[in-house]
Amino acid sequence: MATVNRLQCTAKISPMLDEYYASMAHYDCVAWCMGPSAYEMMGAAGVSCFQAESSSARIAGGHDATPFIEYGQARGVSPDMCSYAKINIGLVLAQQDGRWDMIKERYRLNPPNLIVAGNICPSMMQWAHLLGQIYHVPVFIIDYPFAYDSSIEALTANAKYIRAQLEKLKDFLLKCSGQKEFNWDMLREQTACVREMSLYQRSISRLFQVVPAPASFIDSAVSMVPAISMKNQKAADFYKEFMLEMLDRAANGIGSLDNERYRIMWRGNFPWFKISFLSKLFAKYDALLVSGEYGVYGLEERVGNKIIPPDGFDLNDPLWTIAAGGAGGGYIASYESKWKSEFTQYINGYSIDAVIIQAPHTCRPWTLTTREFAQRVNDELGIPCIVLEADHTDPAYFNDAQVETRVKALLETVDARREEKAKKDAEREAMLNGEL
Amino acid sequence: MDVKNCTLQELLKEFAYRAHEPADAANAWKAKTGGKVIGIAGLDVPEPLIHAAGMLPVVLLDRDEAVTLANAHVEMHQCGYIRSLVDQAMKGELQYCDELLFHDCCHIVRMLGDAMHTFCDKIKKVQFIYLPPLLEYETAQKYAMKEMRKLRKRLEAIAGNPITDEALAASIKVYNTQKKLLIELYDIRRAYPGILKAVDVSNVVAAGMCMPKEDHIELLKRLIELLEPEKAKPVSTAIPVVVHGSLCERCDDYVLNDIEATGGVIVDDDLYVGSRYFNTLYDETIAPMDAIHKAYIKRVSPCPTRYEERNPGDYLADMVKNANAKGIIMVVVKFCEAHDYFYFTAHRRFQDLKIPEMLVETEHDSAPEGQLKTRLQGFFESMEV
Amino acid sequence: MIFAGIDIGSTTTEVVLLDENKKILATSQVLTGFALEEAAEKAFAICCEQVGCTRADILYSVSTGYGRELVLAEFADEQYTEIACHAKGANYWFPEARGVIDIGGQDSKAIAINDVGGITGFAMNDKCAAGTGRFLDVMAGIMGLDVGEMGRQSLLATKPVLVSSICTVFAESEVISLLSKKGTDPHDIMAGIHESVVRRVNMLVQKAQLIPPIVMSGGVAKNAGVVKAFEDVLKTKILIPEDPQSIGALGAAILARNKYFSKNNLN
Amino acid sequence: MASTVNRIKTTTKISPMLDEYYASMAHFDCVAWCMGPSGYELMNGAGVSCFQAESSSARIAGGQAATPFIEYGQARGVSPDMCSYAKINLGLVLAELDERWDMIDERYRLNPPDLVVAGNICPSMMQWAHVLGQIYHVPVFILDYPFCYDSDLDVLRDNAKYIREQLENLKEFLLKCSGQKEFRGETLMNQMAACREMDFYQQNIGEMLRTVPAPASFIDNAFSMTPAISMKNEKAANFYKEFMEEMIERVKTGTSSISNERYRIMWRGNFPWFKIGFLSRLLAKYDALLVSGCYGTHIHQDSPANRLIPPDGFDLKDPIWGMACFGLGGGYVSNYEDKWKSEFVSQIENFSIDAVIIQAPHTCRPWTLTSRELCQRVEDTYGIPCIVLEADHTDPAYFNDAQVETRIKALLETVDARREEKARKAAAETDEFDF
Repeated sequence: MATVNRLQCTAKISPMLDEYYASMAHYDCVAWCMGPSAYEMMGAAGVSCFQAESSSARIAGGHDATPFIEYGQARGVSPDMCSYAKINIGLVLAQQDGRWDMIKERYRLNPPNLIVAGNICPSMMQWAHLLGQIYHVPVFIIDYPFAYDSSIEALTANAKYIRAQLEKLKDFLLKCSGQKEFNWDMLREQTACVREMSLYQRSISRLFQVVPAPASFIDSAVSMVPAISMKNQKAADFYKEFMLEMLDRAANGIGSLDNERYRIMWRGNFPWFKISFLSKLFAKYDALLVSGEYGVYGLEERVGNKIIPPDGFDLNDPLWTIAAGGAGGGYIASYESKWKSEFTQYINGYSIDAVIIQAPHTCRPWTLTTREFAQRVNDELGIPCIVLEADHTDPAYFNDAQVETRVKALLETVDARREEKAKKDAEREAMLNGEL
Repeated sequence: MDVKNCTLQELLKEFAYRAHEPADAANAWKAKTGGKVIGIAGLDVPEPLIHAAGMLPVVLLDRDEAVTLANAHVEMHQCGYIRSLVDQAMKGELQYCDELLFHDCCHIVRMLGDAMHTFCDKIKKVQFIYLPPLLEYETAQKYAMKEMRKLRKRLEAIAGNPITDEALAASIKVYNTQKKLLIELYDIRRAYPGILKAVDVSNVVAAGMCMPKEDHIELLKRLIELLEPEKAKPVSTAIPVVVHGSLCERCDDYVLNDIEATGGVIVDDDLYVGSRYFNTLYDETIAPMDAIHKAYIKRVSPCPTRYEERNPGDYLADMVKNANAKGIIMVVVKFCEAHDYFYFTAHRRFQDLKIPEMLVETEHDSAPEGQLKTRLQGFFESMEV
Repeated sequence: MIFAGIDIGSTTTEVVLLDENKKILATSQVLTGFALEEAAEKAFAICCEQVGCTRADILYSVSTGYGRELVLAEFADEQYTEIACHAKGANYWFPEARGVIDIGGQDSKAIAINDVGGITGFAMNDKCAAGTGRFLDVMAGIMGLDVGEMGRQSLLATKPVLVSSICTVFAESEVISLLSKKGTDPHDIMAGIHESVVRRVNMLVQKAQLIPPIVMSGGVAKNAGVVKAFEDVLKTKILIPEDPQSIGALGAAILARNKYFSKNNLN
Repeated sequence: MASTVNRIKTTTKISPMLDEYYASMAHFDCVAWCMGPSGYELMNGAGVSCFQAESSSARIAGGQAATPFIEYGQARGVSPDMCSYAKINLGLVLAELDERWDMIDERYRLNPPDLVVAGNICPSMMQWAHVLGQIYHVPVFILDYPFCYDSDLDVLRDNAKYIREQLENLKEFLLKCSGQKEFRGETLMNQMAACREMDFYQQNIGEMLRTVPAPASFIDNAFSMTPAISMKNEKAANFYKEFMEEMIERVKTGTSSISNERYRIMWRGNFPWFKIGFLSRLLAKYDALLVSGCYGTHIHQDSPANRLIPPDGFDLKDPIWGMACFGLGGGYVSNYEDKWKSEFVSQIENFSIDAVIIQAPHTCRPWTLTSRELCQRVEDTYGIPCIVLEADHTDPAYFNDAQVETRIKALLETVDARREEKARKAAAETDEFDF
């Protein structure tokens, strides 16, 4: 039973975000965004952006998701829809019906003036269309082609396609906000900040390799938001502080757990409503999440880095930077590049003892092929791996007891393999000492 | 050839042939036994392990022919042994070896072995044994022992049969027999200066490094027999000297000949193809693995690539004294870096002890013109006053 | 009594005739060329003519130089190295000398000698041409001068440049790039060249542990630049015998005379 | 047109920082001369200060003062073919023994050793130490680094254990020499903490050199090795932190090391320290920049130390184990394939390299051997032009300005030629995604 030693700086996240959102209030043109929708460009075009998924995650995190899910369902929203969308739509309907009694102040929504969505999964595009219909506002969809061919040439071609769409998005945003000129300086400045952030985040993910890990991967997952939402110097400074706190721990051998015995990689997004349950559960068994692809930015296998070496940034051409970044991530990546970008690169170097793949019930792109991956982790890397059926924001698909059993079993497998190895080593030593 | 009835000249010719054409003997042995041939580089490869596995160890020597193919791969400022070995490999002259086994007798040789397959596709990955050079450090001694056990396992795998302690003990006996005969031969040379030309002695030893030990032993016995009558003849009046050097290769014939053509006679040597190869006997009173290990750490001649407290100059000074020699000639193979330090230390000691010493630097396939002779003659002239 | 010494070097062949009192009767110098016998024949003929004798009148003769063995049968009773002969020759002119520096075409030697011209130690360069006459020839070629002229001009140098390359080939391109550099005085380069030769040979001097007074023999002894450079490095006056090329042959003649005496127990 | 060079400002702090450090070492009255990886981290904890022979030789060469010492040694039996680090040192030592103060500049004077420690990683170190031991009649300790011909993890662990045992013995040896009773563990711990911090900054610095255009030159980087090697304290760590922050600032604002970066070059091997200035000017003249190399940046994923003690080879609970594992990494003791991986692949694949220069030091044969194979392999595997540059780390006799310039110019011309060819090919296929 290890005790958890969380990073101090994570406490700063929510006040920092509140401050940021406040600073956005003066925009009178709000875009609702789902999926990768070129957030960077919004400010420069006089548009503030509201991330639908973050909002749903926040609601789930506050254990307030179920009522909205059920409210929507009663009105024809399918239970199998992406739970981000389910919550959001349920909330929208409740608001439309003036059901303020069931809506906490902090979840209230500012109706959108426009909607932008990135087509990376079955939901985003349709979700946006549906909202457009409800609010009678213009919708802009950015299409991200499926990167079945991961050759640089093909990826570059895709990036050019995306870039061309971003040019159109720029004009669309200006039209909506009524702002004359697109503020390139602002965008460049942001891009520079994002690059600085990416430098720190790369270092942070490397610091997770340290044994014992100076932080829990959950710390960094919950710290995604500043990088996604605010893209300014404040955010950069936050990650710098994050990095230095980890470094200081690494340099002095201080770990996130006082007794780290199992290092685990987590694949997939998190059940945001069970974050603390999970970290307590792992700590109970001296286990720690130390890596995963979710929310980590700018590592080797990132497609953008291949198109614009080394880190996907072209400060003179921010749109190209955004386009390159979007040309091959997560859902739209091919099976093989997923294996590299979401598995091997977070296993090699991280001293991983076990891998957990989260298969969100309402996110089928994530779920498909998870069993193949699990098998492959086992066979090719010799690391025990389980698939955990859950969900990112729908509590209906999470069973505490079941999860604990699965995790416990996993760690027992690790023990078994360790004993096996120890036996082999002893035999070898005996041979060398001439005892055989 | 008919060993029993051959003349001294015929016998010496046979040694010369065996010394220069290792492939013939190796292939003949293969044909006869169907066993594997292991080409080895480095004085400290524990040969008896190979012998005991029923395989034939052949020491890879430099070949006295111009390096051609290798020049494209190995710089001119690598030692001749390295360049010659690569050249032989590329010319396909090592094809008779089923495996190559390198001991890192120096950092360059080990790197060579490690990269051999990249120099020429005729060679597959080379086997290694790493024996720490720190002969007097207990930790290193233990490491060497473990490494030898590892090698034993690997050799068993290659041979396809286990290496029993009995077989190993037997092999050690064979090696000691050869060593003792060579030691006897050297005693004769010290007692009767000039009884054999230095070049002939070099061939005798070289043959023993390449051909099957059992056959070599037969030739040696006959040689010692044939030397009996020679002892009656008058001994050389030239200036007796000791030769040291050429640590991984055959000391070039022209050096030995020039020494004996300009007023000197070689009465003892500390050469790789010479006393260094046989002067350390295996201790037959202890367990065979321990005997091999002991032979490594308790060697007779100091080696520039190993580390011992003793000053190499003292060892050589004693050799000069015991052989009643008047001076020593240090043959340093160019670009044998470890040897450069060894020489420097010894050189200073000779100066203290007032032992006349001359440095001869040799380079593969670039024999000097008159220069060496002049220097040697000058050296001997200076010893006359 | 007439005794002869013949020094067959790579470029020239010298013969010296002595009488029993070591008085020089005749000296000659001819180009060696390819046919060593012819050169020897010629050199002897010139000397014999000076003295008015034939080779038959020569009681004993010693050959030296790199061709010493090849002419042994025909022209000499015995052969010695240049080292032994230069030692004796230098001792003839300067009995007080304790060291001899001989820079030949192919090789350079530093010889430590005693009061009777016996070798007490010596050092000789390896195959590399650096620090030999050949090196100077090559460099003089680049400067477009002959060696002697380069020697004289180098004396005008104010601050010699450092020629760090050892290998002749390397040094060649180094010197060329020095020449192409603006503002470098060619005289300084020449002086640098001489210093580089001297630095090399000085290593031999150190190896053989030479102590003054030091004699310089061989053709290069005529190169004022090299001599000066040596005097600067060794901080001592260099003794130059008259006709330094013939020192080898002279030494050989002396050895011939001594050998004959000891063989016939004369003195 | 030639580029102007914009050096990293932080580097100017190095020499004052080092001077200050060496001054602070003065109070130790037991000095160890070290050559090769000789467990520096253990010295201070055992009351011994360490003098790095190679650094001193490099310094002398950097001051263009090597030749006289090399020749002085040679006249006394030091071979011209010895490692020039050793040649210079031995020449200097002999000159001091002969009291030839006239030829020794004040700042090169040596402080005779009380002991000598060497790491056996090449043909020189061990024997060099032996020679010094004989000359000064002081005890010698050799650390043996086994040749990793087999990079199987178990074998590597065996070797690391072996090195660790030796380090333990070294610790005792040092205490015996210094006469200090107890080994100061916390000194070692603090050093290790500082080392890990440095290591982290250096990784980031190395990684940022990947940025196009590169914010610094690899020469800046190689230059800044010394604090990491010699100092190993918080001061040194702060230096690298500052270095890193200057780099981040440059990356963020797109500031580059040379005004017009047209060729990105990887340098393999150590540097001719006496020609550093010449080289960086020469390269800038042709808009070329060294952006990567294996010298000075010891860190790479698959280095044995990182494999044995993931991720970075540090074990703060057992620092000596960490040191031991680190010892397995060296360029000389790793095998050919590992060399290829660690010294070439990881560099070329990550640094947008246009050309590779392999320095083959005349007096460092372990570096030199196989350099031509590696050169060919670069060409074959990556289609990147590569040359082998025969030079030397500290012996000026083997460096020829004119020749080097010609070779490098030719190399860059090859790059141009390949680019044109590529452009021609690209033009041939029309791009269907130009909107």
